[in-house]
Amino acid sequence: MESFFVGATVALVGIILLPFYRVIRGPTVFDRLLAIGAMGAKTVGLVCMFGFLYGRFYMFADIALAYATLNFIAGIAVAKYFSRERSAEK
Amino acid sequence: MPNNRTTSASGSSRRHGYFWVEAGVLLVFWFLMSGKFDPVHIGLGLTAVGIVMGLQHRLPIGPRDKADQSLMAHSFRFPLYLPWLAVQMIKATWQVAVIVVSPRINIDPCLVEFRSIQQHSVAHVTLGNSITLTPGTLTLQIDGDRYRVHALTSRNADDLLEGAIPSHVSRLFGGSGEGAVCEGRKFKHEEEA
Amino acid sequence: MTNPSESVIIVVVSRALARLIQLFGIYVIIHGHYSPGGGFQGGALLAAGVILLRMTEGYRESQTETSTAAAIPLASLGALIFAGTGLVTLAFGGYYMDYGAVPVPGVEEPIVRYYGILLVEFGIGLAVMTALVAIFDDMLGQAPGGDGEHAPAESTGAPPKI
Amino acid sequence: MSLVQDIVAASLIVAGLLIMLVGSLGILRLPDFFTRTHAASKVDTTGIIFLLAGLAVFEGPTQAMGKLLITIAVIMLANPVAVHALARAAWNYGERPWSNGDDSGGRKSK
Repeated sequence: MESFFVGATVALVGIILLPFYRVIRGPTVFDRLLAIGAMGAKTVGLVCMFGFLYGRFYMFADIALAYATLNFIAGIAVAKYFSRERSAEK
Repeated sequence: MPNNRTTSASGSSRRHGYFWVEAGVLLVFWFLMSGKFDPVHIGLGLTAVGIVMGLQHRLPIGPRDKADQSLMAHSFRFPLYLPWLAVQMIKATWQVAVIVVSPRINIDPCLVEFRSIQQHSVAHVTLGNSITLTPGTLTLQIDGDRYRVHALTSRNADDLLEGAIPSHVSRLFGGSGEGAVCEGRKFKHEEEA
Repeated sequence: MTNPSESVIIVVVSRALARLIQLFGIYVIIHGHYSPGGGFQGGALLAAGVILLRMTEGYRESQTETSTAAAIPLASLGALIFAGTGLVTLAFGGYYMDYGAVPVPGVEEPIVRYYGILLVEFGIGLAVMTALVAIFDDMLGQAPGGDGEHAPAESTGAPPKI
Repeated sequence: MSLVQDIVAASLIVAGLLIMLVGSLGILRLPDFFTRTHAASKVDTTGIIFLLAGLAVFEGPTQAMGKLLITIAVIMLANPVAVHALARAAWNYGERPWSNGDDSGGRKSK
Protein backbone atom coordinates (compact mmCIF):
# COMPACT_ATOMS: atom_id res chain seq x y z
CA MET A 1 0.00 0.00 0.00
CA GLU A 2 2.95 2.30 0.70
CA SER A 3 4.29 2.13 -2.85
CA PHE A 4 0.76 2.60 -4.18
CA PHE A 5 0.48 5.86 -2.25
CA VAL A 6 3.84 7.06 -3.52
CA GLY A 7 2.83 6.31 -7.10
CA ALA A 8 -0.58 7.95 -6.68
CA THR A 9 1.04 11.06 -5.20
CA VAL A 10 3.50 11.35 -8.08
CA ALA A 11 0.65 10.92 -10.57
CA LEU A 12 -1.36 13.57 -8.76
CA VAL A 13 1.55 16.02 -8.96
CA GLY A 14 1.66 15.44 -12.71
CA ILE A 15 -2.08 16.00 -13.01
CA ILE A 16 -1.81 19.21 -11.00
CA LEU A 17 0.98 20.53 -13.21
CA LEU A 18 -0.94 19.93 -16.47
CA PRO A 19 -3.15 23.06 -16.34
CA PHE A 20 0.01 25.14 -15.92
CA TYR A 21 0.11 25.30 -19.71
CA ARG A 22 -3.17 27.20 -19.55
CA VAL A 23 -1.75 29.53 -16.91
CA ILE A 24 1.11 30.48 -19.25
CA ARG A 25 -0.64 30.45 -22.60
CA GLY A 26 -4.29 31.09 -21.74
CA PRO A 27 -5.70 33.60 -24.21
CA THR A 28 -7.62 35.54 -21.59
CA VAL A 29 -6.85 36.36 -18.00
CA PHE A 30 -9.89 34.35 -16.91
CA ASP A 31 -8.41 31.21 -18.44
CA ARG A 32 -5.31 31.70 -16.35
CA LEU A 33 -7.33 32.30 -13.19
CA LEU A 34 -9.52 29.27 -13.85
CA ALA A 35 -6.46 27.08 -14.31
CA ILE A 36 -4.92 28.41 -11.09
CA GLY A 37 -8.17 27.74 -9.25
CA ALA A 38 -8.32 24.20 -10.59
CA MET A 39 -4.72 23.57 -9.55
CA GLY A 40 -5.48 24.88 -6.08
CA ALA A 41 -8.55 22.68 -5.75
CA LYS A 42 -6.56 19.57 -6.65
CA THR A 43 -3.82 20.57 -4.21
CA VAL A 44 -6.27 19.83 -1.37
CA GLY A 45 -6.15 16.20 -2.48
CA LEU A 46 -2.35 16.37 -2.63
CA VAL A 47 -2.13 17.64 0.96
CA CYS A 48 -4.29 14.71 2.12
CA MET A 49 -2.09 12.26 0.23
CA PHE A 50 1.00 13.73 1.89
CA GLY A 51 -0.70 13.25 5.23
CA PHE A 52 -1.09 9.56 4.54
CA LEU A 53 2.49 9.27 3.31
CA TYR A 54 3.81 10.79 6.53
CA GLY A 55 1.44 8.71 8.64
CA ARG A 56 0.11 11.72 10.55
CA PHE A 57 -3.11 12.27 8.73
CA TYR A 58 -5.03 13.99 11.53
CA MET A 59 -2.58 16.90 11.31
CA PHE A 60 -2.73 17.27 7.55
CA ALA A 61 -6.54 17.13 7.55
CA ASP A 62 -6.62 20.52 9.28
CA ILE A 63 -4.20 21.93 6.73
CA ALA A 64 -6.28 20.55 3.86
CA LEU A 65 -9.45 22.11 5.21
CA ALA A 66 -7.74 25.47 5.71
CA TYR A 67 -6.32 25.28 2.19
CA ALA A 68 -9.73 24.50 0.71
CA THR A 69 -11.39 27.48 2.38
CA LEU A 70 -8.53 29.86 1.56
CA ASN A 71 -8.65 28.72 -2.07
CA PHE A 72 -12.34 29.63 -2.11
CA ILE A 73 -11.61 33.06 -0.61
CA ALA A 74 -8.89 33.66 -3.20
CA GLY A 75 -11.29 32.78 -6.04
CA ILE A 76 -13.98 35.10 -4.70
CA ALA A 77 -11.46 37.91 -4.24
CA VAL A 78 -10.17 37.60 -7.80
CA ALA A 79 -13.70 37.49 -9.24
CA LYS A 80 -14.63 40.51 -7.17
CA TYR A 81 -11.53 42.38 -8.35
CA PHE A 82 -12.42 41.93 -12.00
CA SER A 83 -16.03 42.95 -11.43
CA ARG A 84 -14.72 46.15 -9.95
CA GLU A 85 -12.24 46.77 -12.75
CA ARG A 86 -15.09 46.78 -15.26
CA SER A 87 -17.28 49.10 -13.25
CA ALA A 88 -14.35 51.48 -12.81
CA GLU A 89 -13.90 51.66 -16.58
CA LYS A 90 -17.46 52.82 -17.16
CA MET B 1 -26.99 51.35 -0.44
CA PRO B 2 -29.53 48.59 -0.32
CA ASN B 3 -31.67 48.60 2.75
CA ASN B 4 -33.99 45.79 1.79
CA ARG B 5 -31.39 43.09 2.28
CA THR B 6 -31.75 40.27 4.69
CA THR B 7 -29.72 41.98 7.35
CA SER B 8 -32.47 44.41 8.10
CA ALA B 9 -35.22 41.92 7.39
CA SER B 10 -34.18 39.48 10.09
CA GLY B 11 -35.98 41.65 12.63
CA SER B 12 -36.92 40.59 16.08
CA SER B 13 -37.82 36.94 15.60
CA ARG B 14 -34.42 35.76 14.58
CA ARG B 15 -34.20 32.59 16.58
CA HIS B 16 -36.44 30.46 14.45
CA GLY B 17 -36.14 28.11 11.58
CA TYR B 18 -32.71 28.04 10.11
CA PHE B 19 -31.01 29.49 13.19
CA TRP B 20 -31.07 26.17 15.00
CA VAL B 21 -30.18 24.25 11.86
CA GLU B 22 -27.09 26.45 11.42
CA ALA B 23 -26.12 26.10 15.07
CA GLY B 24 -26.58 22.33 14.89
CA VAL B 25 -24.43 22.04 11.78
CA LEU B 26 -21.71 24.13 13.42
CA LEU B 27 -21.84 21.95 16.57
CA VAL B 28 -21.50 18.79 14.50
CA PHE B 29 -18.55 20.40 12.72
CA TRP B 30 -16.93 21.28 16.03
CA PHE B 31 -17.25 17.82 17.53
CA LEU B 32 -16.05 16.08 14.39
CA MET B 33 -13.00 18.34 14.33
CA SER B 34 -12.32 18.27 18.06
CA GLY B 35 -12.96 14.63 18.84
CA LYS B 36 -12.65 15.33 22.57
CA PHE B 37 -15.70 14.89 24.74
CA ASP B 38 -14.55 15.90 28.21
CA PRO B 39 -16.60 18.68 29.85
CA VAL B 40 -13.95 21.36 29.24
CA HIS B 41 -13.86 20.80 25.50
CA ILE B 42 -17.65 20.47 25.20
CA GLY B 43 -18.00 23.76 27.06
CA LEU B 44 -15.41 25.43 24.85
CA GLY B 45 -17.23 24.12 21.77
CA LEU B 46 -20.60 25.45 22.90
CA THR B 47 -18.98 28.81 23.68
CA ALA B 48 -17.28 28.93 20.29
CA VAL B 49 -20.51 28.15 18.41
CA GLY B 50 -22.27 30.76 20.51
CA ILE B 51 -19.62 33.37 19.68
CA VAL B 52 -19.78 32.66 15.96
CA MET B 53 -23.56 32.62 15.79
CA GLY B 54 -23.72 35.76 17.92
CA LEU B 55 -21.23 37.59 15.70
CA GLN B 56 -23.08 36.71 12.52
CA HIS B 57 -26.73 36.55 13.49
CA ARG B 58 -27.40 39.67 11.42
CA LEU B 59 -26.22 37.86 8.29
CA PRO B 60 -28.67 34.96 8.13
CA ILE B 61 -28.40 32.15 5.64
CA GLY B 62 -32.03 31.20 5.38
CA PRO B 63 -35.29 32.88 6.35
CA ARG B 64 -35.84 33.22 10.07
CA ASP B 65 -39.50 34.09 10.23
CA LYS B 66 -41.67 32.15 12.60
CA ALA B 67 -43.95 31.26 9.71
CA ASP B 68 -41.07 29.53 7.99
CA GLN B 69 -40.58 26.99 10.72
CA SER B 70 -41.86 24.23 8.48
CA LEU B 71 -38.82 24.92 6.31
CA MET B 72 -36.63 23.56 9.05
CA ALA B 73 -38.40 20.23 8.77
CA HIS B 74 -37.92 20.33 5.02
CA SER B 75 -34.22 20.88 5.43
CA PHE B 76 -33.97 17.43 6.98
CA ARG B 77 -34.90 16.04 3.59
CA PHE B 78 -31.65 17.48 2.29
CA PRO B 79 -29.56 14.31 2.94
CA LEU B 80 -31.94 12.44 0.63
CA TYR B 81 -31.09 14.95 -2.08
CA LEU B 82 -27.35 14.27 -1.95
CA PRO B 83 -27.37 10.75 -3.50
CA TRP B 84 -29.39 12.07 -6.45
CA LEU B 85 -26.87 14.89 -6.85
CA ALA B 86 -23.97 12.41 -6.67
CA VAL B 87 -25.48 10.40 -9.54
CA GLN B 88 -25.89 13.59 -11.55
CA MET B 89 -22.26 14.56 -10.87
CA ILE B 90 -21.00 11.20 -12.10
CA LYS B 91 -23.15 11.53 -15.23
CA ALA B 92 -21.77 15.04 -15.80
CA THR B 93 -18.21 13.80 -15.36
CA TRP B 94 -18.81 10.99 -17.82
CA GLN B 95 -20.19 13.41 -20.39
CA VAL B 96 -17.21 15.76 -20.10
CA ALA B 97 -14.83 12.79 -20.15
CA VAL B 98 -16.33 11.51 -23.43
CA ILE B 99 -16.09 14.99 -24.95
CA VAL B 100 -12.51 15.58 -23.81
CA VAL B 101 -11.08 12.19 -24.69
CA SER B 102 -12.61 11.95 -28.16
CA PRO B 103 -10.17 13.11 -30.85
CA ARG B 104 -12.44 15.80 -32.23
CA ILE B 105 -14.24 17.90 -29.64
CA ASN B 106 -17.92 17.66 -30.38
CA ILE B 107 -19.82 20.38 -28.57
CA ASP B 108 -22.47 22.93 -29.40
CA PRO B 109 -22.48 25.52 -26.61
CA CYS B 110 -25.52 27.67 -26.17
CA LEU B 111 -27.09 29.87 -23.53
CA VAL B 112 -30.31 29.40 -21.59
CA GLU B 113 -32.35 31.98 -19.76
CA PHE B 114 -35.30 31.20 -17.57
CA ARG B 115 -37.16 32.23 -14.46
CA SER B 116 -37.62 29.85 -11.59
CA ILE B 117 -40.04 30.31 -8.73
CA GLN B 118 -38.46 28.95 -5.56
CA GLN B 119 -39.34 29.19 -1.90
CA HIS B 120 -36.42 31.26 -0.61
CA SER B 121 -32.76 32.07 -0.99
CA VAL B 122 -31.41 28.71 0.12
CA ALA B 123 -33.54 27.02 -2.55
CA HIS B 124 -32.12 29.40 -5.15
CA VAL B 125 -28.58 28.66 -3.99
CA THR B 126 -29.24 24.93 -4.10
CA LEU B 127 -30.68 25.22 -7.59
CA GLY B 128 -27.75 27.30 -8.80
CA ASN B 129 -25.21 24.86 -7.41
CA SER B 130 -27.17 21.88 -8.72
CA ILE B 131 -27.24 23.39 -12.21
CA THR B 132 -23.48 23.84 -12.02
CA LEU B 133 -22.98 20.23 -10.94
CA THR B 134 -25.49 18.51 -13.25
CA PRO B 135 -24.53 17.45 -16.76
CA GLY B 136 -23.50 20.10 -19.23
CA THR B 137 -24.93 23.18 -17.55
CA LEU B 138 -23.25 25.96 -15.56
CA THR B 139 -24.88 28.90 -13.81
CA LEU B 140 -23.53 32.12 -15.28
CA GLN B 141 -25.70 34.68 -13.58
CA ILE B 142 -28.52 34.72 -11.10
CA ASP B 143 -30.52 37.88 -10.58
CA GLY B 144 -33.52 37.49 -8.35
CA ASP B 145 -35.30 34.53 -9.87
CA ARG B 146 -33.77 34.96 -13.35
CA TYR B 147 -31.09 32.50 -14.32
CA ARG B 148 -28.63 32.64 -17.19
CA VAL B 149 -27.04 29.29 -17.83
CA HIS B 150 -24.26 28.18 -20.16
CA ALA B 151 -24.95 24.76 -21.67
CA LEU B 152 -22.32 22.54 -23.20
CA THR B 153 -24.61 20.97 -25.78
CA SER B 154 -28.01 21.87 -27.13
CA ARG B 155 -29.46 18.70 -25.65
CA ASN B 156 -28.33 19.65 -22.13
CA ALA B 157 -30.13 22.96 -22.57
CA ASP B 158 -33.34 21.16 -23.59
CA ASP B 159 -33.03 18.85 -20.60
CA LEU B 160 -32.70 21.81 -18.25
CA LEU B 161 -35.68 23.61 -19.81
CA GLU B 162 -37.82 20.50 -19.33
CA GLY B 163 -37.56 21.45 -15.67
CA ALA B 164 -36.70 18.22 -13.88
CA ILE B 165 -33.94 19.76 -11.75
CA PRO B 166 -35.73 23.02 -10.77
CA SER B 167 -38.95 21.25 -9.84
CA HIS B 168 -36.94 18.68 -7.89
CA VAL B 169 -35.27 21.46 -5.89
CA SER B 170 -38.60 23.24 -5.45
CA ARG B 171 -40.22 20.13 -3.99
CA LEU B 172 -37.16 19.56 -1.80
CA PHE B 173 -37.85 22.86 -0.02
CA GLY B 174 -41.57 22.28 0.30
CA GLY B 175 -42.71 24.01 -2.87
CA SER B 176 -45.27 22.60 -5.26
CA GLY B 177 -42.90 22.43 -8.23
CA GLU B 178 -45.27 24.74 -10.15
CA GLY B 179 -43.50 27.39 -12.20
CA ALA B 180 -40.09 25.92 -11.50
CA VAL B 181 -39.16 26.85 -15.07
CA CYS B 182 -41.00 29.61 -16.87
CA GLU B 183 -40.19 32.02 -19.68
CA GLY B 184 -37.35 29.74 -20.68
CA ARG B 185 -35.48 30.34 -23.93
CA LYS B 186 -32.42 28.88 -25.59
CA PHE B 187 -30.16 30.97 -27.82
CA LYS B 188 -26.66 31.43 -29.18
CA HIS B 189 -24.84 34.53 -28.06
CA GLU B 190 -24.81 35.96 -31.61
CA GLU B 191 -28.61 36.02 -31.51
CA GLU B 192 -28.63 38.01 -28.30
CA ALA B 193 -30.91 41.02 -28.51
CA MET C 1 -14.29 45.78 -2.98
CA THR C 2 -16.68 47.88 -0.96
CA ASN C 3 -19.78 47.01 -2.95
CA PRO C 4 -21.91 44.01 -2.13
CA SER C 5 -21.82 41.07 -4.46
CA GLU C 6 -24.92 40.75 -6.60
CA SER C 7 -25.14 37.00 -6.90
CA VAL C 8 -27.28 35.36 -4.23
CA ILE C 9 -25.25 32.16 -4.58
CA ILE C 10 -21.99 33.87 -3.67
CA VAL C 11 -23.55 35.82 -0.81
CA VAL C 12 -25.27 32.90 0.89
CA VAL C 13 -22.44 30.40 0.46
CA SER C 14 -19.96 33.00 1.71
CA ARG C 15 -22.07 33.51 4.83
CA ALA C 16 -22.14 29.77 5.44
CA LEU C 17 -18.41 29.35 4.85
CA ALA C 18 -17.55 32.43 6.91
CA ARG C 19 -19.20 30.82 9.94
CA LEU C 20 -17.34 27.61 9.23
CA ILE C 21 -13.99 29.36 8.77
CA GLN C 22 -14.36 31.34 11.98
CA LEU C 23 -15.35 28.29 13.99
CA PHE C 24 -12.38 26.51 12.47
CA GLY C 25 -10.17 29.43 13.51
CA ILE C 26 -11.37 29.14 17.11
CA TYR C 27 -10.76 25.39 16.92
CA VAL C 28 -7.20 25.98 15.72
CA ILE C 29 -6.56 28.40 18.60
CA ILE C 30 -7.94 26.09 21.28
CA HIS C 31 -6.43 22.85 19.95
CA GLY C 32 -3.01 24.37 19.38
CA HIS C 33 -1.47 21.86 21.79
CA TYR C 34 -2.47 18.72 19.91
CA SER C 35 -2.44 19.70 16.25
CA PRO C 36 -0.66 22.22 14.02
CA GLY C 37 -1.71 25.76 14.65
CA GLY C 38 -2.08 28.03 17.60
CA GLY C 39 -2.86 31.64 18.16
CA PHE C 40 -1.39 33.12 15.00
CA GLN C 41 -2.86 30.65 12.53
CA GLY C 42 -6.25 30.68 14.19
CA GLY C 43 -6.27 34.47 14.20
CA ALA C 44 -5.44 34.51 10.51
CA LEU C 45 -8.36 32.18 9.80
CA LEU C 46 -10.70 34.35 11.87
CA ALA C 47 -9.56 37.37 9.89
CA ALA C 48 -10.07 35.41 6.63
CA GLY C 49 -13.72 34.90 7.58
CA VAL C 50 -14.19 38.61 8.23
CA ILE C 51 -12.44 39.56 4.98
CA LEU C 52 -14.64 37.12 3.03
CA LEU C 53 -17.70 38.85 4.43
CA ARG C 54 -16.18 42.28 3.68
CA MET C 55 -15.87 41.26 0.04
CA THR C 56 -19.25 39.61 -0.52
CA GLU C 57 -21.52 41.58 1.79
CA GLY C 58 -19.98 44.92 1.04
CA TYR C 59 -18.13 47.06 3.52
CA ARG C 60 -21.09 48.52 5.38
CA GLU C 61 -23.17 45.38 5.76
CA SER C 62 -20.25 43.46 7.23
CA GLN C 63 -19.66 46.07 9.92
CA THR C 64 -22.09 44.18 12.13
CA GLU C 65 -19.70 41.24 12.10
CA THR C 66 -16.51 43.00 13.18
CA SER C 67 -16.54 46.74 12.94
CA THR C 68 -13.59 48.79 11.76
CA ALA C 69 -13.86 51.03 14.79
CA ALA C 70 -13.44 48.10 17.18
CA ALA C 71 -10.49 46.54 15.39
CA ILE C 72 -7.63 48.64 16.75
CA PRO C 73 -8.80 48.61 20.41
CA LEU C 74 -9.36 44.86 20.24
CA ALA C 75 -5.86 44.38 18.80
CA SER C 76 -4.47 46.34 21.74
CA LEU C 77 -6.55 44.23 24.12
CA GLY C 78 -5.18 41.04 22.58
CA ALA C 79 -1.62 42.26 22.95
CA LEU C 80 -2.41 43.28 26.54
CA ILE C 81 -3.74 39.78 27.35
CA PHE C 82 -0.62 38.26 25.82
CA ALA C 83 1.84 40.43 27.67
CA GLY C 84 -0.23 40.69 30.83
CA THR C 85 -0.39 36.94 31.34
CA GLY C 86 3.39 36.87 31.20
CA LEU C 87 3.68 39.76 33.65
CA VAL C 88 1.34 38.06 36.13
CA THR C 89 3.73 35.13 36.31
CA LEU C 90 6.58 37.58 36.98
CA ALA C 91 4.61 39.00 39.87
CA PHE C 92 4.48 35.57 41.52
CA GLY C 93 8.21 35.12 41.29
CA GLY C 94 8.41 32.91 38.22
CA TYR C 95 10.03 33.61 34.89
CA TYR C 96 8.23 35.53 32.15
CA MET C 97 5.42 33.25 30.93
CA ASP C 98 6.26 30.58 33.47
CA TYR C 99 2.61 29.80 34.10
CA GLY C 100 3.23 27.12 36.65
CA ALA C 101 4.45 29.73 39.09
CA VAL C 102 0.98 31.19 39.60
CA PRO C 103 -0.43 29.66 42.77
CA VAL C 104 -4.12 28.91 42.22
CA PRO C 105 -5.55 27.18 45.29
CA GLY C 106 -6.76 23.66 44.66
CA VAL C 107 -5.44 23.39 41.11
CA GLU C 108 -2.36 21.43 40.15
CA GLU C 109 0.49 22.99 38.26
CA PRO C 110 -0.04 21.31 34.83
CA ILE C 111 -3.67 22.48 34.79
CA VAL C 112 -2.61 26.06 35.54
CA ARG C 113 -0.01 25.78 32.79
CA TYR C 114 -2.70 24.53 30.38
CA TYR C 115 -5.04 27.44 31.04
CA GLY C 116 -2.16 29.93 30.97
CA ILE C 117 -1.18 28.76 27.50
CA LEU C 118 -4.84 28.85 26.42
CA LEU C 119 -5.16 32.45 27.63
CA VAL C 120 -1.99 33.51 25.81
CA GLU C 121 -3.12 31.80 22.60
CA PHE C 122 -6.46 33.57 22.89
CA GLY C 123 -4.69 36.92 23.23
CA ILE C 124 -2.48 36.24 20.22
CA GLY C 125 -5.47 35.13 18.14
CA LEU C 126 -7.48 38.22 19.01
CA ALA C 127 -4.55 40.52 18.26
CA VAL C 128 -3.73 38.87 14.93
CA MET C 129 -7.34 38.77 13.75
CA THR C 130 -8.16 42.36 14.52
CA ALA C 131 -4.80 43.63 13.25
CA LEU C 132 -5.32 41.88 9.91
CA VAL C 133 -8.86 43.23 9.64
CA ALA C 134 -7.56 46.71 10.42
CA ILE C 135 -4.89 46.36 7.71
CA PHE C 136 -7.52 45.22 5.19
CA ASP C 137 -9.83 48.11 6.03
CA ASP C 138 -6.92 50.50 5.75
CA MET C 139 -6.13 49.20 2.27
CA LEU C 140 -9.77 49.78 1.33
CA GLY C 141 -9.34 53.38 2.41
CA GLN C 142 -12.15 52.88 4.89
CA ALA C 143 -10.28 52.96 8.15
CA PRO C 144 -11.24 55.65 10.65
CA GLY C 145 -9.31 58.79 9.82
CA GLY C 146 -8.50 57.51 6.35
CA ASP C 147 -9.24 59.37 3.15
CA GLY C 148 -12.30 57.41 2.18
CA GLU C 149 -14.16 57.35 5.44
CA HIS C 150 -17.26 58.86 3.93
CA ALA C 151 -16.65 57.65 0.39
CA PRO C 152 -19.94 56.67 -1.19
CA ALA C 153 -20.07 52.96 -1.80
CA GLU C 154 -22.34 53.14 -4.80
CA SER C 155 -24.01 49.89 -5.73
CA THR C 156 -23.49 48.65 -9.25
CA GLY C 157 -26.80 46.84 -9.50
CA ALA C 158 -29.87 45.64 -7.76
CA PRO C 159 -29.10 43.83 -4.52
CA PRO C 160 -30.08 40.21 -4.25
CA LYS C 161 -33.43 39.57 -2.68
CA ILE C 162 -33.02 36.88 -0.11
CA MET D 1 -7.15 -3.38 7.71
CA SER D 2 -8.80 -5.95 5.52
CA LEU D 3 -7.97 -6.67 1.94
CA VAL D 4 -11.44 -5.67 0.69
CA GLN D 5 -11.06 -2.28 2.34
CA ASP D 6 -7.69 -1.77 0.64
CA ILE D 7 -9.06 -2.75 -2.76
CA VAL D 8 -12.08 -0.44 -2.48
CA ALA D 9 -9.87 2.43 -1.30
CA ALA D 10 -7.32 1.91 -4.06
CA SER D 11 -9.95 1.73 -6.79
CA LEU D 12 -11.65 4.89 -5.50
CA ILE D 13 -8.29 6.69 -5.45
CA VAL D 14 -7.44 5.55 -8.97
CA ALA D 15 -10.90 6.60 -10.19
CA GLY D 16 -10.41 10.00 -8.57
CA LEU D 17 -7.01 10.40 -10.23
CA LEU D 18 -8.46 9.48 -13.64
CA ILE D 19 -11.33 11.94 -13.21
CA MET D 20 -8.90 14.70 -12.22
CA LEU D 21 -6.81 13.84 -15.28
CA VAL D 22 -9.95 14.36 -17.38
CA GLY D 23 -10.45 17.70 -15.66
CA SER D 24 -6.91 18.82 -16.41
CA LEU D 25 -7.17 17.66 -20.03
CA GLY D 26 -10.50 19.46 -20.33
CA ILE D 27 -8.92 22.71 -19.18
CA LEU D 28 -6.22 22.18 -21.82
CA ARG D 29 -8.36 20.99 -24.73
CA LEU D 30 -11.76 22.69 -24.63
CA PRO D 31 -12.08 25.67 -26.94
CA ASP D 32 -13.04 28.64 -24.78
CA PHE D 33 -13.28 29.90 -21.24
CA PHE D 34 -16.91 29.01 -20.62
CA THR D 35 -16.53 25.43 -21.78
CA ARG D 36 -13.41 25.10 -19.65
CA THR D 37 -15.39 26.14 -16.59
CA HIS D 38 -17.45 22.96 -17.08
CA ALA D 39 -14.28 20.90 -16.75
CA ALA D 40 -13.14 22.86 -13.70
CA SER D 41 -16.45 22.75 -11.83
CA LYS D 42 -18.08 19.33 -12.28
CA VAL D 43 -15.12 17.14 -13.12
CA ASP D 44 -12.67 18.46 -10.55
CA THR D 45 -15.25 18.43 -7.76
CA THR D 46 -16.18 14.84 -8.54
CA GLY D 47 -12.52 13.82 -8.79
CA ILE D 48 -11.54 15.30 -5.44
CA ILE D 49 -14.58 13.74 -3.80
CA PHE D 50 -13.60 10.33 -5.20
CA LEU D 51 -10.01 10.74 -4.01
CA LEU D 52 -10.97 11.85 -0.51
CA ALA D 53 -13.64 9.13 -0.29
CA GLY D 54 -10.96 6.58 -1.14
CA LEU D 55 -8.73 7.96 1.62
CA ALA D 56 -11.70 7.87 4.02
CA VAL D 57 -12.35 4.21 3.23
CA PHE D 58 -8.66 3.48 3.74
CA GLU D 59 -8.68 5.30 7.05
CA GLY D 60 -11.68 3.49 8.47
CA PRO D 61 -14.05 4.86 11.11
CA THR D 62 -11.73 7.20 12.99
CA GLN D 63 -11.69 10.89 13.75
CA ALA D 64 -9.61 11.54 10.63
CA MET D 65 -12.47 10.11 8.56
CA GLY D 66 -14.79 12.72 10.07
CA LYS D 67 -12.36 15.44 9.07
CA LEU D 68 -12.22 14.02 5.55
CA LEU D 69 -16.02 14.09 5.33
CA ILE D 70 -15.99 17.73 6.44
CA THR D 71 -13.41 18.53 3.76
CA ILE D 72 -15.57 16.77 1.15
CA ALA D 73 -18.61 18.82 2.19
CA VAL D 74 -16.66 22.10 2.10
CA ILE D 75 -15.20 21.34 -1.34
CA MET D 76 -18.61 20.33 -2.70
CA LEU D 77 -20.02 23.64 -1.49
CA ALA D 78 -17.09 25.91 -2.34
CA ASN D 79 -15.69 24.67 -5.64
CA PRO D 80 -18.79 25.22 -7.85
CA VAL D 81 -19.36 28.60 -6.23
CA ALA D 82 -15.81 29.75 -6.91
CA VAL D 83 -16.14 28.72 -10.56
CA HIS D 84 -19.54 30.43 -10.76
CA ALA D 85 -18.01 33.61 -9.35
CA LEU D 86 -15.25 33.53 -11.95
CA ALA D 87 -17.65 32.79 -14.84
CA ARG D 88 -19.94 35.55 -13.68
CA ALA D 89 -17.05 38.01 -13.47
CA ALA D 90 -15.96 36.97 -16.98
CA TRP D 91 -19.45 37.53 -18.39
CA ASN D 92 -19.73 40.93 -16.72
CA TYR D 93 -16.26 41.79 -18.00
CA GLY D 94 -17.40 41.22 -21.58
CA GLU D 95 -16.31 37.69 -22.39
CA ARG D 96 -18.79 35.93 -24.66
CA PRO D 97 -19.10 32.20 -25.23
CA TRP D 98 -17.71 30.44 -28.28
CA SER D 99 -20.22 28.60 -30.43
CA ASN D 100 -20.08 26.38 -33.50
CA GLY D 101 -19.20 28.35 -36.61
CA ASP D 102 -17.58 31.12 -34.64
CA ASP D 103 -13.92 31.64 -35.54
CA SER D 104 -13.09 34.32 -33.03
CA GLY D 105 -11.96 31.74 -30.49
CA GLY D 106 -14.14 33.12 -27.77
CA ARG D 107 -12.33 36.43 -27.66
CA LYS D 108 -15.24 38.36 -29.09
CA SER D 109 -16.11 41.23 -26.84
CA LYS D 110 -19.18 43.32 -26.68
